[in-house]
Amino acid sequence: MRDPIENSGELIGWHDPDENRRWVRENKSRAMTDKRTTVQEAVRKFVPDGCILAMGGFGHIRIPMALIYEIIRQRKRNITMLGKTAVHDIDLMIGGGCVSRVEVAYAFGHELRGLSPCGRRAVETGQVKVTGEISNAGYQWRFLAASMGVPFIPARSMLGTDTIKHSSAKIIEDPWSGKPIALLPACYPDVALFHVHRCDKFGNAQIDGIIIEDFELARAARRIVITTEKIIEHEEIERQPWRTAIPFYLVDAVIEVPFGAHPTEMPVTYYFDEEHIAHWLEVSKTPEGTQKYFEEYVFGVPDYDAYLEKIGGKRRMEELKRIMNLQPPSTGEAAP
Amino acid sequence: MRDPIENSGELIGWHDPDENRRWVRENKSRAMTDKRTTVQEAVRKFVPDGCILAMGGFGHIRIPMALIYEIIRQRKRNITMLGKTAVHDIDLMIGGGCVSRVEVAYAFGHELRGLSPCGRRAVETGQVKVTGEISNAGYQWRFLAASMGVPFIPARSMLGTDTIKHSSAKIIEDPWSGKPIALLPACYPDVALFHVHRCDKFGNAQIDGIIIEDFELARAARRIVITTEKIIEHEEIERQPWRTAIPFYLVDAVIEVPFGAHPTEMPVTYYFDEEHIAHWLEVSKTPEGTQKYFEEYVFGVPDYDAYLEKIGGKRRMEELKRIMNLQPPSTGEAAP
Amino acid sequence: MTGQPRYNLTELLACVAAGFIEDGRSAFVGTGFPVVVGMLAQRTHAPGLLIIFEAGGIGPRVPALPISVGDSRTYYKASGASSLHEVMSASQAGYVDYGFLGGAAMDCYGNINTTVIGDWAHPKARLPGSGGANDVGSFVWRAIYVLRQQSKRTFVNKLDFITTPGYLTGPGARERAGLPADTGPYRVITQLGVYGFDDDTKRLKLLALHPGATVDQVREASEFEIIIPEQIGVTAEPTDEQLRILHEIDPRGMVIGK
Amino acid sequence: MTGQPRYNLTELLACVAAGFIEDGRSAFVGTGFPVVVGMLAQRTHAPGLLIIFEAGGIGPRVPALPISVGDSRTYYKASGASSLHEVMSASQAGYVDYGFLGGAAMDCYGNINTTVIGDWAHPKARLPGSGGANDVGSFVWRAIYVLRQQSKRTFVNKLDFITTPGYLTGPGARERAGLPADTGPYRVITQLGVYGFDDDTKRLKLLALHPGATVDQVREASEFEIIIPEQIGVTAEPTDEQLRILHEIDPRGMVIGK
Repeated sequence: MRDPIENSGELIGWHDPDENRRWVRENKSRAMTDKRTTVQEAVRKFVPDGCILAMGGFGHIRIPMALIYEIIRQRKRNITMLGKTAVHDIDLMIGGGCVSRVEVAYAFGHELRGLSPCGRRAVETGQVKVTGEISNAGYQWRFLAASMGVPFIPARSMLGTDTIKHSSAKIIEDPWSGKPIALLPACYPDVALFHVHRCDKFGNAQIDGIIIEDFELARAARRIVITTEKIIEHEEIERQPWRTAIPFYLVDAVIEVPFGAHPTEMPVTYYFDEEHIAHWLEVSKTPEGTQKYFEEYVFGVPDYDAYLEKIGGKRRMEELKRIMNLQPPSTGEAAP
Repeated sequence: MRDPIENSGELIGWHDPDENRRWVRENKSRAMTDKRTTVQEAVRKFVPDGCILAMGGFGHIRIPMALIYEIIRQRKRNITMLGKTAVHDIDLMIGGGCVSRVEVAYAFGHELRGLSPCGRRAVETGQVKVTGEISNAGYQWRFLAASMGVPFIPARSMLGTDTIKHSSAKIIEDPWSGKPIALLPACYPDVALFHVHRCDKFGNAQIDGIIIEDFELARAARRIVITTEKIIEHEEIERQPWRTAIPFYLVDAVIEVPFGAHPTEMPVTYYFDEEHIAHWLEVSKTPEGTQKYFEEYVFGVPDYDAYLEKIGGKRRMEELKRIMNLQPPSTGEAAP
Repeated sequence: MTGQPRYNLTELLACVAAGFIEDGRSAFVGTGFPVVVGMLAQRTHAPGLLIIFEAGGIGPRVPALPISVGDSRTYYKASGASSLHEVMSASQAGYVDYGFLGGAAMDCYGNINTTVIGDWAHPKARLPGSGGANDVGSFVWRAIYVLRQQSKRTFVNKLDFITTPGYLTGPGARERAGLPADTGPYRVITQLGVYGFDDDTKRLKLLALHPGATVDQVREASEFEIIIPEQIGVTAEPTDEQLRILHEIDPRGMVIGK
Repeated sequence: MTGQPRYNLTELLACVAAGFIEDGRSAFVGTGFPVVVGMLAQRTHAPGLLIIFEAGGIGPRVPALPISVGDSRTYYKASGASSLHEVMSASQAGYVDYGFLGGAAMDCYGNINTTVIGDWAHPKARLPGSGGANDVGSFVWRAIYVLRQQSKRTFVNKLDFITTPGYLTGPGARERAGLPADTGPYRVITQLGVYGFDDDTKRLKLLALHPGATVDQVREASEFEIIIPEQIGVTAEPTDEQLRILHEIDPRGMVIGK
């Protein structure tokens, strides 16, 4: 068998499976204990400076914004961010000076809404360093490897491109077909943050809509913090245990944060706050505007409740719920 | 890199990923068409003599018995059975003379109920050949590889044992840690049969309770036949699309068969028919008894409805539902 | 003819792209333009088209244009709302026929850059990276590119970065690299015309010109030489029916208004 | 003492096995005896024990003894009802502390055979194979064996087939084979006593005798030499409270009646 082809991307978040098993044995309690805490305490305890961080959700979907604002408020520094399609989250955290490195599947852009002024400025001036490139499926499968406790997962994408050359993947010959195949190294984030629809106080979490990468990510990360629209009784989990997307023994902290994904979308619950996202994209065109945004919405408010009041409070959130619920089939007769 | 260590088990169900992709492209329609048919027709069309066959469910759980009886009735021959924990299903099909080969994770036993007289007789006399050994997790991950369209999945079990020596796995050095790791080859069954709780006429299927290996198996098999307790409207699928365990484009045939798992368990719906299972274990101790069983319950009845009548009809099925629903927490006060 | 033209460029491109979709097949769509193309195909000649979104939406009846790839509208009245793992696996396993891609720049083999302008370590401009594009370009049977600003700056001799594979360095290069066999870019649609790839060289080849466009314009708007065959088609103009449906799909002109 | 003995062998073994379970840990349990052990531990000193079933049940309040590994009772009032992939992955990743195994025969390194008696290709007796046993024996931190018929036929010099790994050929052999580090059989419980494995040689070592059993009986009931240390403990007898709970768990004596 020929030697594997190495690539030049920095290896982020990999551990020898035996080392990670030992860490799990010593640090993850299997006891079903009450894990409720506050956003402040969870960030203080589980998001240290210099950690490798990943967000549940995807793009502008189900992003744990209360935790992200708190990370900025606590002025966390030197975070390595997993850009597993990281959009609004990474943009704000870069603006807040929290992020120094990022491995990129997708970052510095807001999909249809345009590119990120803030994120691009940071990477083009060298404030933020890109450690390597990967694809969305590639990241997903790095988490799959970690969730399974194996050192890698094989994949057939990225081959032949500069994306793989700047990744931490290796290429071997498949011993059955003899064809080249990429091996994607496991990625164990130090901490992953999720916002979910429902969760009991032990951490058993339910998610409606697409689960995106959260199944694998939750099982890959060493520490997990969950914010939830609602804390439910354990009995509700017991009634349909097959709806549990994240079981309690993976979870380190649980916080009830209604509307905790604003201004991103909470599937089937409330829609994007397009006005607020547009506001951010506008003001973040300059460092001064970015700073002013944080003074207004992060440093200038004591907590997430006060932030929600600031962006329009209950009335605004009800509007966003209404937009989500409307979703009329487009008839061409009338604009929604 | 050292050459992989090869093992002696026969490679069952593996295809070069490109060859399988081509097969999928040419043979699996993506159109959402009405796939309802009969048990007779589905078995005739999708379970040819000599095929590689796997069952959804596990052990005595959610086994598509109507299809299995029909396979026996149609006197299918030379089937290679994937013993991914195959219990009642393989035992009957061996008794019926349908199976000539089996790859074994678990077979020839009925868990707590004892060993399989019929299955053991067949393998000890050479009527049925064991092609290789594997573990339950190993089989699961062979299906995972196929479901992902990759040639193998790495795993850390079986290493160092005769189980792996008699498997089709290969052993390489993990190019990151340098430690030995097993590569489990993808397994694409020719056909997999499932019994589910709910399914629309297009094949979108919901499963309650544990899904066991069915997520991966359904995505690994080339052909899929689904029997369902109930055919539901597509609108019911649309209401909670995140409950779809098997999406329609994987499915080739759909048949409504209430109580289609008897005498095995349909999770949260009806319990094992212990009396019937015990009867089979008793009569299958001799070839004559086995033959008599088939004459009575398979060849002697035209179809599954008639079979259900024979085993006690609606009254018996209501009893089994009641046993399932009871499930009182054990108090020690009274036996259930 | 006086007054407003009957259709704009986006509408033309949408109709052309939809025309490449066969019925009873499946397509990966991103947000924006590709959704419009998929919905147009569904409402005209390909009602049995299975639309799949990268983050997990499977077979939705898209009620209104989704803004994000994971938007609830991507699994509204869907057959499945699953995961990136599920749909990427299905696509790696050969279940997805079409995928739509765009990009900042393309070379003659259909390789695409969406990562950086300039040097990777010290970029002049940093773009978002692959996202799911590399996966789509690696896995789908027929990738369709829509690049509406064909010019010497977008059709280039050498890319700063190959984010997503086209035919890499030419015939057989994808297979030699380990990518799934028989895949690759199928059509490239720009403001000037429609392109395919030459069977022998896997280099870009003009297939048809849009109404009013010329071969000289095509040649002029590319750094590399485009193969110009003897026979060149002309793109069909959108029908009134197609335009009507486009306005039904996107009544506010979020996509087709651009 | 007259009349019936206060407890039978199964009850003794269940209490001994439960004693090895620390609180706040997790255990893979199969059907039958291991469920009884897990439930007993939960109802005595280890209320925080997380019980996991191989087919997907996570943390159930088991209402009555399940008959099959996938029985609905394995996820009755559970935290999760998932998949073989989920629980096997969790266990491969180090989340599962204990696992219970049995077998037809064992050698001095704790390797187990549940596959064939005689030659593999032409077996005298065919047994069910690994099932999940190899995975449990490979992945859990501490495997606990219950082999209630210790004899020269079950404690053998050479197994016909190594289905599930013990310490393979001795110290370091598991790691050299690629199995997860620091795992392996922890305790072996038979009708005669409790065994561990010698740190230096990884060979079976007697730790404690059950009430009434002797070292001679232990030696006699093994083909291989068992390490007999100077200090040997005596197994504690089941308390009345433990027996009461066992009868609560298994009122019909499905398991403990045997």
